[in-house]
This record gives sequence, C-alpha cells and structure tokens, in this order.
Amino acid sequence: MREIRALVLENRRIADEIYSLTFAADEELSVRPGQFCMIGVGGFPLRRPIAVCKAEGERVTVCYRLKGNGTRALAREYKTGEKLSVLLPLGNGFYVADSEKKVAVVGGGVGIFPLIAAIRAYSKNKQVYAYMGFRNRSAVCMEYEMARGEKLVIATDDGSVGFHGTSVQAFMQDVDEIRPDVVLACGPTPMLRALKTAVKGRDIPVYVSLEERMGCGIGACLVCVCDKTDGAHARVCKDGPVFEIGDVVL
Amino acid sequence: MREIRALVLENRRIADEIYSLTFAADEELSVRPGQFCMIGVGGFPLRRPIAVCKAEGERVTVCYRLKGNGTRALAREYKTGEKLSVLLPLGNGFYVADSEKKVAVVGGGVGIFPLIAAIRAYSKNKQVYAYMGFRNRSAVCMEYEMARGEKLVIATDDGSVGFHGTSVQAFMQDVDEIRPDVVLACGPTPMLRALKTAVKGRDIPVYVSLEERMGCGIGACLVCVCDKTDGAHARVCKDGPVFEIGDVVL
Amino acid sequence: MADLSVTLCGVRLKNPVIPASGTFGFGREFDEIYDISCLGGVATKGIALVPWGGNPVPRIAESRGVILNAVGLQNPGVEKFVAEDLPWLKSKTRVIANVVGRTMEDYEGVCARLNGLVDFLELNISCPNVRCGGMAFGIRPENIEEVTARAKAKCPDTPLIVKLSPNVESIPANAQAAQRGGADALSLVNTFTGLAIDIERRRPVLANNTGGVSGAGIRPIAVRMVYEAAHAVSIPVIGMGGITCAEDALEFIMAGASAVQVGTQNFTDTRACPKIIAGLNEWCDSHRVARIADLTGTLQMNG
Amino acid sequence: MADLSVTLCGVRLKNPVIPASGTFGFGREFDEIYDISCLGGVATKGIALVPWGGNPVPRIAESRGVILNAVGLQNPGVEKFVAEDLPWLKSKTRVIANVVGRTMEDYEGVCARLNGLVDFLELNISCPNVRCGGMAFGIRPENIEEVTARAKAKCPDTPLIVKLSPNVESIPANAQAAQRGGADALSLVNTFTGLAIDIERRRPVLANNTGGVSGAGIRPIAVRMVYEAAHAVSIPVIGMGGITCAEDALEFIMAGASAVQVGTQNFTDTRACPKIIAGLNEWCDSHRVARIADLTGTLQMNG
Ligand SMILES: Cc1cc2nc3c(=O)[nH]c(=O)nc-3n(C[C@H](O)[C@H](O)[C@H](O)COP(=O)(O)OP(=O)(O)OC[C@H]3O[C@@H](n4cnc5c(N)ncnc54)[C@H](O)[C@@H]3O)c2cc1C
Ligand SMILES: Cc1cc2nc3c(=O)[nH]c(=O)nc-3n(C[C@H](O)[C@H](O)[C@H](O)COP(=O)(O)OP(=O)(O)OC[C@H]3O[C@@H](n4cnc5c(N)ncnc54)[C@H](O)[C@@H]3O)c2cc1C
Ligand SMILES: Cc1cc2nc3c(=O)[nH]c(=O)nc-3n(C[C@H](O)[C@H](O)[C@H](O)COP(=O)(O)O)c2cc1C
Ligand SMILES: Cc1cc2nc3c(=O)[nH]c(=O)nc-3n(C[C@H](O)[C@H](O)[C@H](O)COP(=O)(O)O)c2cc1C
Ligand code: FES
Ligand code: FES
Repeated sequence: MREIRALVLENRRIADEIYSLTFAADEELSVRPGQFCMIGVGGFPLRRPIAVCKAEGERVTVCYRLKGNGTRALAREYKTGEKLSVLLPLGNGFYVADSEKKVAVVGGGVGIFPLIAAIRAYSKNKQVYAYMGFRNRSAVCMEYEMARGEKLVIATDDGSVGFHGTSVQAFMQDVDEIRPDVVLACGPTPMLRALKTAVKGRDIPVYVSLEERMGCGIGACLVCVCDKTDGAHARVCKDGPVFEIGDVVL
Repeated sequence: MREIRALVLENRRIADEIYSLTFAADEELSVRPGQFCMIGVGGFPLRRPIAVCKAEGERVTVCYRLKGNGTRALAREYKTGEKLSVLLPLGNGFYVADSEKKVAVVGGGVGIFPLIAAIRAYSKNKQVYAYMGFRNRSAVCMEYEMARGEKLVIATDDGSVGFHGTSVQAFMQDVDEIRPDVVLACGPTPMLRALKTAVKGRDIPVYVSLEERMGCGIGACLVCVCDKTDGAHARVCKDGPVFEIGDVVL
Repeated sequence: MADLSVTLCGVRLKNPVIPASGTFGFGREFDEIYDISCLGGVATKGIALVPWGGNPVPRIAESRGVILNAVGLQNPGVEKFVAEDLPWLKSKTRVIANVVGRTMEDYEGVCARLNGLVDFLELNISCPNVRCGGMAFGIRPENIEEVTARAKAKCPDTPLIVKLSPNVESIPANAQAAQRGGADALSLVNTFTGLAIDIERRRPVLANNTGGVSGAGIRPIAVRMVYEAAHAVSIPVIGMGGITCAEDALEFIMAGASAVQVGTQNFTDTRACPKIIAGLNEWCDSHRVARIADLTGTLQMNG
Repeated sequence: MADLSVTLCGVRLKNPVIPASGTFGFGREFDEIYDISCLGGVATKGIALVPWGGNPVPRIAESRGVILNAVGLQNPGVEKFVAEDLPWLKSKTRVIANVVGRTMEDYEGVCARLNGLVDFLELNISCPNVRCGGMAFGIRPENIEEVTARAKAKCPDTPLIVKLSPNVESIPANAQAAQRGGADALSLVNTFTGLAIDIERRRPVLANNTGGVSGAGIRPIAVRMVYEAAHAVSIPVIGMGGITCAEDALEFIMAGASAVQVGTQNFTDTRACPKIIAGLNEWCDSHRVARIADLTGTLQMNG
C-alpha cells in the first residue's frame, strides 16, 4: 500500500466510453488480481477507485468507463507524460487455493476489468473459463486479454455479438459441463444477486468483488461499508473488495 | 467587449517570473492601448485582469508576472493549442489628443505592459520617450518593443542595468529637456504617487492606469472602485483603468 | 423546445434563470455581451433610499471554489434607479428590485417608491456587509417578521420576495417568519460570512475584514437550505448559491425552487445565464420533461 | 528548523498538525503509508459507549471543492478502543479521543472510561449525522454548557476539548457557553449540513439524505468562525475546515488557533499531514519565525 506519483504512458479510448490507462510507478509493484487503486484527479477532492487490470514490473494498466465528471477529466487531462497520484495496491484481491484448478470468471459492465487480472494470473497454471457481459457490440473490448484461458464466452444484452443474454445466464448454461472449483465474479449488484440465486444449492465457492463509494480507500474512514450476513459491517476497501458470496448482503 | 474562446499560440517565459502569452481570437479585434482583458483560468472562480501589450489582427499578446496561484496556473496549464476564455477589450484605454506630439511613458513593475501597447501605437506618428523601471537586470524584458520611440531609459532599483533608481526619477531628470505634451504612467501606487508629487505645478496632463481587484471586469459589480477627488467613486474596469492623475485619489 | 416558463406570484417569467443581485448591476453592461432579454428576469444591485458609498477596496477575494465580497451595498439610490435604469431594464425583462436599508424606514421608503413600478421587490435583509441594518434584520425570526410586515404594507401592488441569510440557526423558522410577515415569495441563500487572510501581511485580504462567501463551494449547503425553506412555507421559493450550470440549477428546482438566481458564475463565465437556460432546455428535452415548472419539488427523499 | 511544538492545556504536541476525527480511523491504516509518529496527535474516529452501526450506504458524495459525508458515527465502542487501539496509538503520538453520544449519559460514560487514559477528550456535540444526540447538544448555548459541565465532571484528569458545530447563529455565544461549562479547549468547525441531489434519480445522493459538508470550499467560513471563537474565550482553540496545505493552516493559526486539524485533505492526498508539517517548517524558516506558537492570533484587522 503506497502512494506513488506515476507517469502516464498511455491513456486511450478502447471501446465506446471505455478508456485504457497505463502508468509507470517509480519501482516494481506487486499487485494481486482483484486489487484496486485510488487515482487522484486534479481538482476533485475524492480519488476514484479503479481495479487493476494488468500489472507487470512497474507498469500498471487500468480500464475505466466514462461515468461522471471525474472519469471524464481523467480521460481528458491525463495524456502521455502527465503525472498522476495513485494509491495502490489496495484491498484483498481474489483468493484461489492451489488445489482449485478450474476457475470460472463471470463479469459484467466495468466488473470485467478486475477479472482480466484474474484471467491473466490464473490461466498460467489453471483452466480458466470466462463469461463476460456487455451492453452491446460497441462496448466490447479487451477480447485478447479475456481469451487467454480455456474458454471465453462474450454475452451481450442485445445479442449483437456472442451469447444473447447476461454473463450469468451464459455461465449457467456451461456450469454442469465445466464443474468449476471456484467462481470469481464482478459486476453490477443485480448481476451478483442473480449469480447468487443461480448457484444456490451447488457447492461451489463463489467470490464476488463489490463496488462502493469511497473516502480514504485504505480502511480508515468507514465510508465504504457493506453488510455482512452475520450482521457486522465490512469495509469494501480494506476487508474487500472481494468477499465470499455467502458472507455479504447483496 | 466580447467573450471569446481564444487559441493559445504561445505562452513562454521571457524574464524572471514574467511570461508572454499570445492568443488568437476567432476574428479581428480592435483594441486601444491601455485596454485590458480578463482571462479565465480553469478552476478559478475569478478571471484575471491583464493589460493588452500588443494586438494585431486577431492576435493578442499579454505579458504577466507570476504572482499567486492564478498566474502560476496560467503559465503551467495553457500551452500552445489550448483554449482560453477571454473577455476583451475592456476599459477606456489611454487618451492622447492629435495635437499632443510628445508622449512620455513612465512605467514600473507589471505597469510596463500596457505602456508597451502605447509605445507601439504612438511611436508611429509621435515622439515617444519611455522610462521603464525594473527590480533588477533579470526582470528586464521586451526592450525591443520599448525601444520603438525616440528614447528609452531603463531604470533598475539596484542599478544592475541602466539608470540606478526609479523610472519616475529617470523621467524627472529629462522632463525639462523633452517637455512632453502628455505623460502616460502605470505601475505600483507608490510610484504613481511619486509621479503625482513630482509633476505638481507643471502643466502637463498625466494619465495613469490603475490596478484594482475585479469581479466582473465589465462595470456591473462595483467591486473595483477607486475614489475620485470629487468624492465620487469610479469603476476601474469600466470608467478606467486610465484616469487623469488629478481626478483620482492615489 | 420544452416550456421553460414559470409563474411566480402571478407574474410569468419566460424561464427560471435570474442573475443574482449585486453581480449584474442593472443589466446594461452584460447587455453589451449578450441580449439580456433572454433572461427570466434580472435581480438588480441592492437599491437604497439615498446613494451609498460602500466599503473601501479591496472588495473581493478568492479561495478554492468560492469568492468573498464586501462591496458594502454601494448604490446610486432609488431615484436615480427609477429615472435612469428602470425604464430600460423593464423594456428588456422582468425586474426584481433588490432593496437594502439601514433602518426600517429605509426599507419602507424604497418599497413605497417602487410599489407598482417593478415586477418584484426583493428585500435584502441578509447582507452581512453592512454593520447596522443588514445583519440585524435577517437573523432572528421576530425581526424578519416585523421588517417584512412593514415593507409589505408599503408595496401592496408588487409581490415582495424576502431574501434569507444562511448565517442562522434555523432556516425553516426564518422562512415561516417571513411568510407570517406577508412575504409573497422567498429567495435564498445570501452569502455566508467568511474571512480570508493574507498570511504574508497577516491581515484580512478584504479591507472590510470579513466578506460574503459565494460560489460553487457553498452549493450543497444552499441546496439543503432551499429544501428546508420550500418545505416550511406555502409561498414560492427562489433558490441560489453556487449555481454554475443547468444541472446545478436543477438540484435547486428539484429541492423546491420555482426559479433560480445565478451570482458568482457570472464572473467566471460572462455568458453563464444564457448557457444555463440552453442547458435547462436540453435537459428537459432529453428527459422528456414538457414543462420545467413540473420539476419543482420533485425530489424524493430516501426512505 | 523552526520550533513547531505547541503546548495545549499543558500537553506538548511536537507540531500543531492533527488529522481530524473520522477521516483517519485510529491511525493504523495511515501508518501503513507513513509513520504517524510524525504527527502532533491523532483525533480518533468518534467513540461511543457501545458499538454503533452507522448509516446505510452511500455515505459519501462529492461536489465542487467539498464533499458530503454521512458515516453516522459507526464505531466499535469504547471498550474495544481501549483494548485494541489505544495502547498502540499512544505509543505513536498524542491521542485526542473523539467522543460521541446519543444522551448525556453516553458522553459521561465515555469520558469517565477514558479519563486519564488519553491525552485529550474531544466532545463531538456537533456531528449533524445522528438524529437524536449529536444535533441537539451542539446548537444552543444552554445545551452546550450543560453537556460540557457534565462531561468535564467525569474527566477531571484529562483536558476536555469541546468541538463546535458551524450550523449555528452565534459562534461566540456557543464558544463562551463551552468555556463556562468547563471546557479546557475548543475545536471547530465540524461539518455544515448539506444536501447533494442525483438529478437523474431525483433523490439525494446519500442514503441518509443530508450529510456533513467539509473540504476546501468551506475554509473562509471556518476561518471566520475560528477567529470569532478565539476572540470570545480565553481557552485554546483548535482550528479546522478545508485545510489543504501549510498556508491554509497558517490562516487558522493567525486567526487564533493553537493547533489545526486536517480532515478531507487526507482523502485527496494520503500524505497531506506530513506535507503540511514540512510546509509549516519551511514557511517559518523562510519567514524567520523561530516558534510557530508565536504566530497564534497574530492577525491584525484592517482599521
Ligand atoms: C473497488 C472498485 C473497483 C472499481 N473498478 C473499476 C474499473 O476497473 N473500471 C471502472 O470503470 N470503474 C470501476 N469502478 C467504479 C468507479 O470507481 C466509478 O465509476 C468512478 O468512481 C466514477 O467516478 P466519476 O467521477 O466518473 O463519477 P461521479 O458520479 O461524478 O463520481 C462521484 C463520486 O462517486 C463515486 N462513485 C460513483 N460511482 C461509483 C461506483 N460505481 N463505485 C464507487 N464509487 C463511485 C466517485 O468515486 C466519486 O467519489 C470501481 C469501483 C470500486 C469501488
Ligand atoms: C487593469 C489591470 C491590468 C493589469 N495588467 C497586468 C499585466 O499586464 N501584467 C501583469 O502581470 N499583471 C497585470 N495586472 C495585475 C494582475 O491582474 C494580477 O497580478 C493577477 O490578477 C494576480 O493573479 P494571481 O492569481 O496570480 O494572484 P492571487 O493573489 O492569487 O489572486 C487572487 C485574486 O486577487 C486578484 N489580484 C491579485 N493581485 C492583483 C492586482 N495587482 N490587480 C488586480 N487584481 C489582483 C486576482 O485577480 C485574483 O482575483 C493588471 C491588473 C489590472 C487591474
Ligand atoms: C459581488 C457581489 C455582490 C452582491 N451584492 C448583493 C446585493 O447587493 N444584494 C443582495 O441581496 N445580494 C448580493 N449578493 C449576493 C448574491 O445575490 C447571492 O445571494 C450570492 O452571491 C449567492 O449566489 P452565488 O453563489 O451564485 O453567487 C452579492 C454577491 C456578490 C458576489
Ligand atoms: C468522513 C468523515 C467522517 C467524520 N467523522 C467525524 C467524527 O466521527 N467525529 C467528529 O467530531 N467529526 C467528524 N468529521 C468531521 C471532521 O473531523 C472535520 O470537523 C470536518 O471534516 C472539517 O474539516 P475538513 O474540511 O478538513 O474535512 C468527519 C468528517 C468526515 C469527512
Ligand atoms: S473508503 Fe475509507 S474505509 Fe473504505
Ligand atoms: S469589476 Fe465589476 S465593476 Fe469593475
């Protein structure tokens, strides 16, 4: 967990409203899949939490969708050569045991980006099955990265490419065939809820990465809490963002 | 008086803490010497008033000293190719009658910049004598522009170049010899006061350009007033910035 | 093209966007930049019974996201306004005459003089810059009720807007006091009292020491106050405080404002008001809102 | 190297910079970023007698130059603090334990439990987020005096700081009430109550509807209030509200603060506090100020 002044190497549009930003830290970083960073955008009091997509040596790539003023300013004002204040690596990241060999990843919306880090990491010595949902054809990006595993199914809400439906639906069509040892998921809460319902009764560990508005990003301010099923609160930024699906109230 | 989105053509350091900024309007502008503009700096609620140094066709040059956060941001963030919101031309500008053939200009600090516009304009068909004061050698700039007239005396507080003393002192050494028809002056208030005292009793019209903090820059908000000797208030942005030295309380 | 018109106290404005008092003079200078007849109305610089000189300079300071001003209600007096500015301004748009005073009689005098001549009177009982008058009337409910009642008695033919100060304990109590006093509408917020220090000189930046804080940084506080006022009274409310764009204006409208005023942003962007009007029109069109008046008070609180 | 140390109520801090309550937890997480023993002290997250759950999410929103929060005083309760956090935090720096409560008895209980164990107690009677306790005590002078007196009776061995709300009519009156009640020091400002609206959903952004406004945009208002408080009482004052850099901190110090707290800026820049400490040192050196304590209250008003 460090605060760095990173150098922007590239910050470019890769799909409809989606940008890919690569920056260099001053030294090599060790980032686990599912961890995120908090990016400072000049003039905005709050940093923006963004998942790490790729981390190699001192280079880090994140992908972000233009949502409000902060991400728009990030796309507009941080060109190659600019400096960026980044806090990273944050959060726990995904957990996959050595014994778990078949990993299914199920993503939707901006939730696909932390999963790309997981695909990169686990496809080295495990079988990774990826189910990735997009609104439509023009939102699809990073197929090359997503296709590193055993299988990639792209799902679109309008059927304009790949499976016509959600990534959860696509995954549930395959689940009995692939029999994954573990499922990693990230996406909008309704998607995660649908997944929870869909896998109920099956004995597969499912880890979900949550999103919540953040203040500090490091666990100090209690802004980003989620409810745990045992009644306690957990901090998404520090205790998460990854939780066992049964442990949190979605 | 228009609000334009100007294109930055050049914005570079020309002396110690002094920058020269040239921008292009979307059409030809007609600016009188002594008029100024209000430059919007992104993220700052108030525009910065800066005198026009040079206006040719649709090109305008201003020079500014780094003072606080606004001028610093202007120097840092507005490189060639950036867009700039500018309100101009503002204020009354200098007034020199056709019959007035000998013009003395006396400037100090950032007050030299509006006088450069005057030198440019009046040296075409009048004799211009320029007395320009600087802190020291490293602050001196734009000599080429200032030397267009009959005479240029550069004065420095530390004598590191030219006359050792103030521009008012330099001017007063020459005044009886050149016998100017009119004096145009701009600089810090103590300098203008010294000038007022120095020329007292002589029958030379003296016009001074004043500085005051501004809100609107166009005469609407009454933020920028100065006291007139008749007891009334005048707006520096609209009724000025140029006043007959006897009309205002310095 | 959505219908942007709003009707306040029976007076129709072509749109809900009004430059705020003190930032727009009497409109002449801005009219050199754009035709001000596009505006819903103009809130004039504060007008007193007799000319006032105002405070010494510097009268303005800047801080992050906000400015401070201490103009101190310099103004040419009501007679000059009636003679020189009113006819022209009336020919352009709706006139909201902002009224300032040091005593009850000052307020009464200006209201009596302008009764029937302007579209609205706006009682500035909240300006923090004048030591005697301004501050005192706008803080306590009992004073607000009294000054409102006495002013209203002098302007039976013109709707009276009471402009509330944010430097108070309870906006709802003050809003209700104004309504009880006979106000036809409310406007808020006026500026917050602030202090900016020049640390090199170890002195306040403003010659007046303190000044009124306005601009984007105060917006969430102002929106909360407008919500509270609108839910405490049955008369219309005009919202302001840090509006920079159409989206900001919509926050105030949804919180309960029937119209909005734009102050500081006129300095940041001389064309702020026409841009906000255009933005409101676009937003309504893209959100299929036929009449902007239908948006007032549509905020739903979370359960 | 200037002498940055300050002494408050007889307790020496190595410098006047303290992260503000609620933005810094109990210091452990920030200590992973930098060694927090460089700080003058740490104001802890608000501590209650028993654990509290806080408000639903979202708990934070952003606006121009300010943020809004409605964390709602989630905390682990005083016993857990004493057992798990206090020993570690004490080993690092001065501990200012921020105390929250819903009733008089809550405040008394926490003060009694922490008496003698911490360097300061800071009574948060001003947090606008908790419907019952918080708001009520911090607004009216009579309530402030009572809660202060009752709390002070329980913590005779530990200096008691009363933290004032800015959502009030008169800071001087409230500051004096706290002093009469026996406060050993004051801190201000807590957050302003604000409302941010998501115009697409026509709902407040925060689940709690309103939230506390903090950050750079409120600074000039906060500086004014600190000036007023410091000139109304004879006890030391800790200033805060929108401090982002050493120069901002110096405004508060010159206005009368003996120390400062830094809140929101910890989010914007995780290393804000050490940078401010370094900046104060540089400023003092370049301005030949030997002891920062000499700068407190050095503001000269304009004539
Ligand atoms: C752990 C984590 C990882 C994330 N990874 C990615 C990613 O890889 N790519 C991506 O495009 N987005 C990601 N997001 C969502 C991203 O943080 C928001 O889209 C972004 O903050 C929006 O900022 P804005 O200024 O554009 O929007 P605005 O709505 O203007 O933001 C206002 C405030 O709300 C916060 N906010 C708004 N939406 C969200 C949200 N969904 N989650 C958290 N905070 C929000 C902002 O951070 C800011 O503080 C992630 C969120 C979290 C919590
Ligand atoms: C008519 C006129 C013409 C000017 N021409 C020039 C010029 O050609 N070159 C040049 O370098 N400077 C000129 N100035 C001064 C220039 O406006 C200030 O130096 C500049 O505004 C400082 O901004 P800042 O953000 O760096 O300083 P800050 O101190 O951070 O500014 C804070 C606020 O105070 C205002 N302010 C501070 N100093 C002055 C000042 N001396 N005059 C007016 N407002 C001030 C700023 O505009 C801003 O609103 C002129 C001023 C006026 C009124
Ligand atoms: C320079 C200036 C002068 C002002 N003069 C007046 C005034 O004469 N009467 C008045 O009622 N309000 C006055 N105000 C307050 C504004 O009308 C408005 O209430 C306040 O600025 C908040 O809106 P804003 O944040 O959009 O600026 C003045 C504000 C500024 C900035
Ligand atoms: C997320 C957050 C949580 C806060 N929690 C507390 C708290 O528990 N107790 C308290 O007294 N103040 C709390 N505050 C208020 C701060 O301590 C401080 O008074 C305020 O934020 C103003 O300072 P700033 O502008 O530097 O942030 C909180 C502020 C924020 C932003
Ligand atoms: S964002 Fe501060 S605790 Fe998670
Ligand atoms: S700056 Fe507004 S009148 Fe001059």
